[in-house]
Amino acid sequence: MKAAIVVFPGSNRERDAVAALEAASGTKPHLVWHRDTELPKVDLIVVPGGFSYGDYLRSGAMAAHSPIMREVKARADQGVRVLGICNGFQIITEAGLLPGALMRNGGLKFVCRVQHLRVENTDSPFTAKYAKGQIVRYPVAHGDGNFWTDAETVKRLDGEGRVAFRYVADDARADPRGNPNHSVSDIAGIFNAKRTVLGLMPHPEDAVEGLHGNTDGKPMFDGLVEALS
Amino acid sequence: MSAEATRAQERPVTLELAREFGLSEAEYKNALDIMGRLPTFTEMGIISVMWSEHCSYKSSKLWLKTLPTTGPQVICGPGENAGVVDIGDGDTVIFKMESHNHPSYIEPYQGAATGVGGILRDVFTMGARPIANLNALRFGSPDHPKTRHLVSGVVSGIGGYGNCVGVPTVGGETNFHAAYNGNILVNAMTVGVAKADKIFYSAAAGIGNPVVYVGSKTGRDGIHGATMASAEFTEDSEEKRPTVQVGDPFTEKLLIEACLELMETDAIVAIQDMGAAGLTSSSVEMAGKGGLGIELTLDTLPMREEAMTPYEIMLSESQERMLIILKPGREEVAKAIFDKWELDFAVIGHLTDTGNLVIKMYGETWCDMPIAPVSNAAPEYDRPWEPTPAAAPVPDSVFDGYSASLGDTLTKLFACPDLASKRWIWEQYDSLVGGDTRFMSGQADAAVVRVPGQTKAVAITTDCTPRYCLADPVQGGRQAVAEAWRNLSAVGALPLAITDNMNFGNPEKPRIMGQFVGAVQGIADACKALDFPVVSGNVSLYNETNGEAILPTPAIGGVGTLPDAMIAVDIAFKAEGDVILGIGD
Amino acid sequence: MKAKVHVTLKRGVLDPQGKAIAHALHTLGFEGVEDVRAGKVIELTLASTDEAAARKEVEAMCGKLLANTVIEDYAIELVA
Amino acid sequence: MKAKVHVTLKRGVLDPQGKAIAHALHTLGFEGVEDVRAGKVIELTLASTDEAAARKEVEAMCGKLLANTVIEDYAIELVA
Ligand SMILES: Nc1ncnc2c1ncn2[C@@H]1O[C@H](COP(=O)(O)OP(=O)(O)O)[C@@H](O)[C@H]1O
Repeated sequence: MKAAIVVFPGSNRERDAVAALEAASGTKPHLVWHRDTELPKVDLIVVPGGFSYGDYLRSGAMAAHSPIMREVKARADQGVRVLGICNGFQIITEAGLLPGALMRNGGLKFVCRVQHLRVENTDSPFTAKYAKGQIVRYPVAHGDGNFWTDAETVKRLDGEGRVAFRYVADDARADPRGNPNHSVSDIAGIFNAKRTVLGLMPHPEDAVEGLHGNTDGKPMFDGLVEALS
Repeated sequence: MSAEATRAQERPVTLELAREFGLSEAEYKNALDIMGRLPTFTEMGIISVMWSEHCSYKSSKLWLKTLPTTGPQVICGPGENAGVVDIGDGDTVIFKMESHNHPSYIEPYQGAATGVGGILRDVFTMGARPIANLNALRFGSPDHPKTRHLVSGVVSGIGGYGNCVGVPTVGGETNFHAAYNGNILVNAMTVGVAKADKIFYSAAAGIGNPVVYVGSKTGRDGIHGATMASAEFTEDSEEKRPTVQVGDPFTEKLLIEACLELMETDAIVAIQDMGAAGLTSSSVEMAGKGGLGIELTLDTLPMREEAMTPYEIMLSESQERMLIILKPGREEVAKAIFDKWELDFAVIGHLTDTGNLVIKMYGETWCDMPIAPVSNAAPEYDRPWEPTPAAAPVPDSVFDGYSASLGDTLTKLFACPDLASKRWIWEQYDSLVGGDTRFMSGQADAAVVRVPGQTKAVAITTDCTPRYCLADPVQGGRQAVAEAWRNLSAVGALPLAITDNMNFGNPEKPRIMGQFVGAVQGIADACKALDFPVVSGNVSLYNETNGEAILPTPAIGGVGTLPDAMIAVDIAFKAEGDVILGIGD
Repeated sequence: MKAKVHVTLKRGVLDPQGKAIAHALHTLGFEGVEDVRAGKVIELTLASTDEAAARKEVEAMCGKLLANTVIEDYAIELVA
Repeated sequence: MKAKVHVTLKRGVLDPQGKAIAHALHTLGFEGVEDVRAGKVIELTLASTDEAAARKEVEAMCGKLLANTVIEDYAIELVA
């Protein structure tokens, strides 16, 4: 599997993504600087976490309008898999690859903790290695993770199997206390209609080795390698 | 702006002006003697900043010299931007702790945020990639009307800055005590790693070499901030507000990446961040350490505001700026890197053999001052001090009314703000970015962070128990160092060295000076006994409001190393039936 | 020419910041506060001196960057 | 009665957000943007119907909570 990671001024989890992808695939992903207008030919594009442009104005807004994102969109249209993590989720959502918007956390505070999630759909290369309904633990670390869309869209996303992950409480139940940011319907991550694009707030790339105390994120990268090699 | 307009804004140089700038009459006379003439307005401003407590350490220097600062592991001790310690295989760990107490009291979010920014620059300026931040915080009583606002602002400011630059905040400590009601303490620590053969120092070299300014533009931020940090608070010091700066962590992140990229080339002779007293202290220190002169022409310096005077530019404390001496002919290489990261870059001068600081602007010379004599003449005081009298034994009656029930006592202890969980603080800090965090806040006695790309790790802790230091500064100083040592050992690390942040009241009071002297002595004792040298540090004095001093608070930041991050041990009991051992006296 | 762009959350979108401010004001004893909404103002200094052209330009900026019309409304105010 | 509180950074205080927005607008081709400052608006719905009383109340809210007068200025606009 060949992967590219798009780096914006202010990205800060690109190294984490490099490590996770390299461990899973055995090849170093390309780092693509935001001012490049050309993307190498790859099977997967990752938009990593961080604070692109300082998260000023709205998280992800400025990066979403940079030239490289036009190229990312074009590739996504051709079916290239795109994974937006945290700030990357905000960026691809602002760029229109996914519906809805990411707002300030309901508690108005940045939240960093290990979070329980339920895998809602396994019919994608991102989630194929999980079982439907499986509870996994990924860290979250964000201030603007409050996913919002209108009730009708939530229903549609659910109906089309496009909710990838939901926040749950530590005892695996749906519980407002399990939701770190007050996102609508406890949504933590969603797919596009073809399930070739995934955006999620939690960080699977920070749960892939013993040092992290948790390897629940590893199946996502293993699944991608298996599907895209 | 013109030379005339600048002159129109200047005030005559008199003893009265010098006093306003924070100098004493003796210091003013000394300045006249050294210059051999009446200093210009710009020169007076520069001298007053160089001789401020904050920059000159005039009250503390004598005592700091008594701390042990060497050892086989020490590559660079105090005197540079941060301390450098060997961790084997050609790797080093570079770290320092610094206070941002006064600004954080005035504007908690920005004060704390810029504190984090400043300490990060101290560390990456030496060539290190920052891998961890910690913070040692002291607030007033929880029921004081200001405390809630201060805590919430400081914590979100530390998070706001650290999270954005992508350096994990992995630990710290937080105490509450009424003695900090009017003077909170915000001490921030950064730890970075660098290759031993890729460390950058601040001493300028090479007559004629270009002096380069990079980073954010200069505004009128914090002019005379360094002297504010050296003055005692009164009720009306909130009037001094505009001296607070706003931090831009996004620019700092770009600055880190750009500087580290430039450091990969061989273009740099010397580099230093513009911290307190900005361009003044960076240019004077760099030239001074190299025994050279420096000539700056400020017209091309990137400015954010219009009509700035040389005085304002030299004293501005705008954040996220660095000063670099380049090898001749490397300007283009360097400029290309800063262009890539979209940061300002300007050649603003060159090194000379005169030994003088020369400042030109608008076609005129505003400062022509001999650096060494002014630096060397920075006052150094042997302030009178009184040893702290032995504390009276605690009478048994103190325990009257305490329940004998262990359960009740435990509940009481859990509820005490100093012992209560600090989760609500550290959940606001990104402790995981980088993917190298083994233990963060709450998991173990010290934080453990793997050296990027390697198996080995560093362990880091901050410690101090101010009430011990109040009762007995010597024992309190020893205890803080010993606790740092124990916390590092407890995770399985070999303790290497410490940084300290000495927070005290007004040193002109013999009682307070005695606390300082005692704490230094205690730290020195413990460091010697444990082979645990001090490699960097910071002093914050005059933490008093209306004559009420804080508790003596010598915060200790300890660093150790482990050959493998995975051998580190946390505090969680692992399995039923495991044996519990208690060791020690 | 100067332009002020006022960006507010759409009706129906929950405003956690406004809610938090309202709560804080109540705690401070300002009982008479019934509702709070938090928004942004972006003040632009433009080279353009022509009002119609300026408005069109600012409209375009809002559509492209300044507001996220999924959740936000905007209003433009020109100041000569 | 409604009140709008406009909170802006004091002159001379660095506005990292405004700086970044200006930069992004230039990148998007809006060359005519000379300067950008970012501020906040807080819209309050008040029980009070008396203009003078309302203004006094909002003044107090600004001083206590809504603006940070160390680095920010504020302006109050009342809408009946
Ligand atoms: N300001 C802070 N920032 C980050 N972590 C903190 C802070 N204050 C306390 N902590 C964390 O909370 C935990 C408990 O702190 P403390 O009671 O001082 O522990 P100990 O005495 O065991 O070192 C530690 O892991 C410490 O790192």
